[in-house]
Amino acid sequence: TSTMGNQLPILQWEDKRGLAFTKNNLSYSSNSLVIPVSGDYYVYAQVTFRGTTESKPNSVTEIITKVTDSYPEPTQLLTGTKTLSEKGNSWFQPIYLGAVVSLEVGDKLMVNVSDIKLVDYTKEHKTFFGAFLL
Amino acid sequence: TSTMGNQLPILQWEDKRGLAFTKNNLSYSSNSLVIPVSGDYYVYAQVTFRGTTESKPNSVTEIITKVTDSYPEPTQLLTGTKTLSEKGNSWFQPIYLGAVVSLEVGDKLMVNVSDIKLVDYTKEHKTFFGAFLL
Amino acid sequence: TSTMGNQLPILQWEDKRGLAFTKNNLSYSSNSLVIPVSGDYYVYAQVTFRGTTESKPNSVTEIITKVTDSYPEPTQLLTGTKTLSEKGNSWFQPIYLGAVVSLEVGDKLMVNVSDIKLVDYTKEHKTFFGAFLL
Amino acid sequence: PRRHTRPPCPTGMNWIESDRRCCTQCPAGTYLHQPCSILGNDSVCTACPTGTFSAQPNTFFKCQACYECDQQAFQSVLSNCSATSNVVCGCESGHFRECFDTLCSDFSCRQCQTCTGRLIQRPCSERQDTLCGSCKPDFYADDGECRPCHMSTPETCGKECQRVCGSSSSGQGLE
Repeated sequence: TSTMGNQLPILQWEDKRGLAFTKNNLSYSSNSLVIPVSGDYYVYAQVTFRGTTESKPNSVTEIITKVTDSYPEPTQLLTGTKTLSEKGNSWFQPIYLGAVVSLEVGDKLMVNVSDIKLVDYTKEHKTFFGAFLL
Repeated sequence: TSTMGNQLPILQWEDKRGLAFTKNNLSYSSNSLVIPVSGDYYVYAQVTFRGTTESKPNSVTEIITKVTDSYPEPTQLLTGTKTLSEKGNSWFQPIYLGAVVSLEVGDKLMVNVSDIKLVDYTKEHKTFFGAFLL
Repeated sequence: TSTMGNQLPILQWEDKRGLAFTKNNLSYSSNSLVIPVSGDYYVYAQVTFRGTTESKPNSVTEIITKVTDSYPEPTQLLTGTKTLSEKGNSWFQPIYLGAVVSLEVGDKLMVNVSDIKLVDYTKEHKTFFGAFLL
Repeated sequence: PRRHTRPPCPTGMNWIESDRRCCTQCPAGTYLHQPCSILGNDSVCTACPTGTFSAQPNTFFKCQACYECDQQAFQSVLSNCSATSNVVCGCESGHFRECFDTLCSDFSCRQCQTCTGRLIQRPCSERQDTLCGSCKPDFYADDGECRPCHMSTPETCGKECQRVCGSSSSGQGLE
């Protein structure tokens, strides 16, 4: 799992197969969406967390982060964080985030999570990430 | 309740009254939004589930599904699924989903839910469904 | 805290500093986004609620509301409401809402919450509100 | 930024941006089908279609959708949606409202307690459950329940049941 500085682990994404695609020069490389042209983008991501009672943390967190050449540290753009109280032997919890952010050409967007082992990566329609220029 | 194959029940929607509307040839028929022109669409839906302790399942699920002439089976585009742990007499749980998907003219979008009896249909601002062309 | 009629409390927002911005004549005044031109807008907001066990209510609610000159009462556009069942000494719960609504020039959009004391306003990436013209 | 410049409209009229003029409001129960125009014809108002309403004079281009009462939550219709008012929901008899927020705009209906064997301290009302009091006469408290005295045994026959089991046990003594 790759992380950056004191960041949370960074999710990796599929960008070609199934429902995944990139176009209009929005490209995907080293776990990031790379912004091709400056402007306002609607950026969104859903992560489905899941686990068993044994692996149930107090909370789960998803963060959409921006890395930019103009600033040495990542910037947290959007954060979804939720405490868990499920009791059954297995639990699952989706977190959706989406908003408009101003981005510069070359900026990189990534998704960090509190615990990569708890992410349901098995189905593309449960965990997804994207952006579009307004 | 209509279902298709081994699908979950399909929700029906109001498309004219109150906040509901369709335009730009995006039409609504037999429980589906019908895509008028091929392209990338931001598709979204929120379902508010609610019930009493007696009617509380282990989990609730919402799926945005695509039916297309070019493939005999429905395709799950977006899924939100959550375990429930509420203890009070009554519980309610919204699930929001939204993402960009590539669609072809004539494709149909619908919303499936784990249990139609648990859907709060009483207020249009709690349960809604839509799409727009980018 | 400002409220209107029998409404829930209205959130105040930062519209210039950090990630916040307004453009294309979409302006912010007296706790509302003011619509500059009639049309269909994708309106969204996330509120992160948080508290301790002592301050834990049965449920939390977020409502995006419209106030317009053409009708004397506010109209609820989108509502996210969830019962809480957390047991730990602290809890936090994000609610995201987003959909397309038809708006008229001069309409005002605001966000109401069930309890303003429970809103996490400390980090701009946890609680946010916006809209864009389609 | 460009200030929103337009003259205030006289009472009973609203500013219509698309026509940049004040137009007469449509009465409650209708919506603005067509704004007034420069030619002097007045606002054209149309009745709200079934399932929609407008409770106030307005220049809305659509009426609002009626809510529905939640049968799954044992709600009942207190008054139906009409062209001028939204549906009003309450609780079926024998139920009270459990509100979810300060406005009680969302609520579910819960069954009122029956206070078996107890005195009713406060009857069930629209917003509150029955408040049960102590055991009724000829009932005795047993593990949080109130049981009729005739079910008690000589051993459990407390002072509240003297009249019932006290006389029967002395009756046995006379035989």
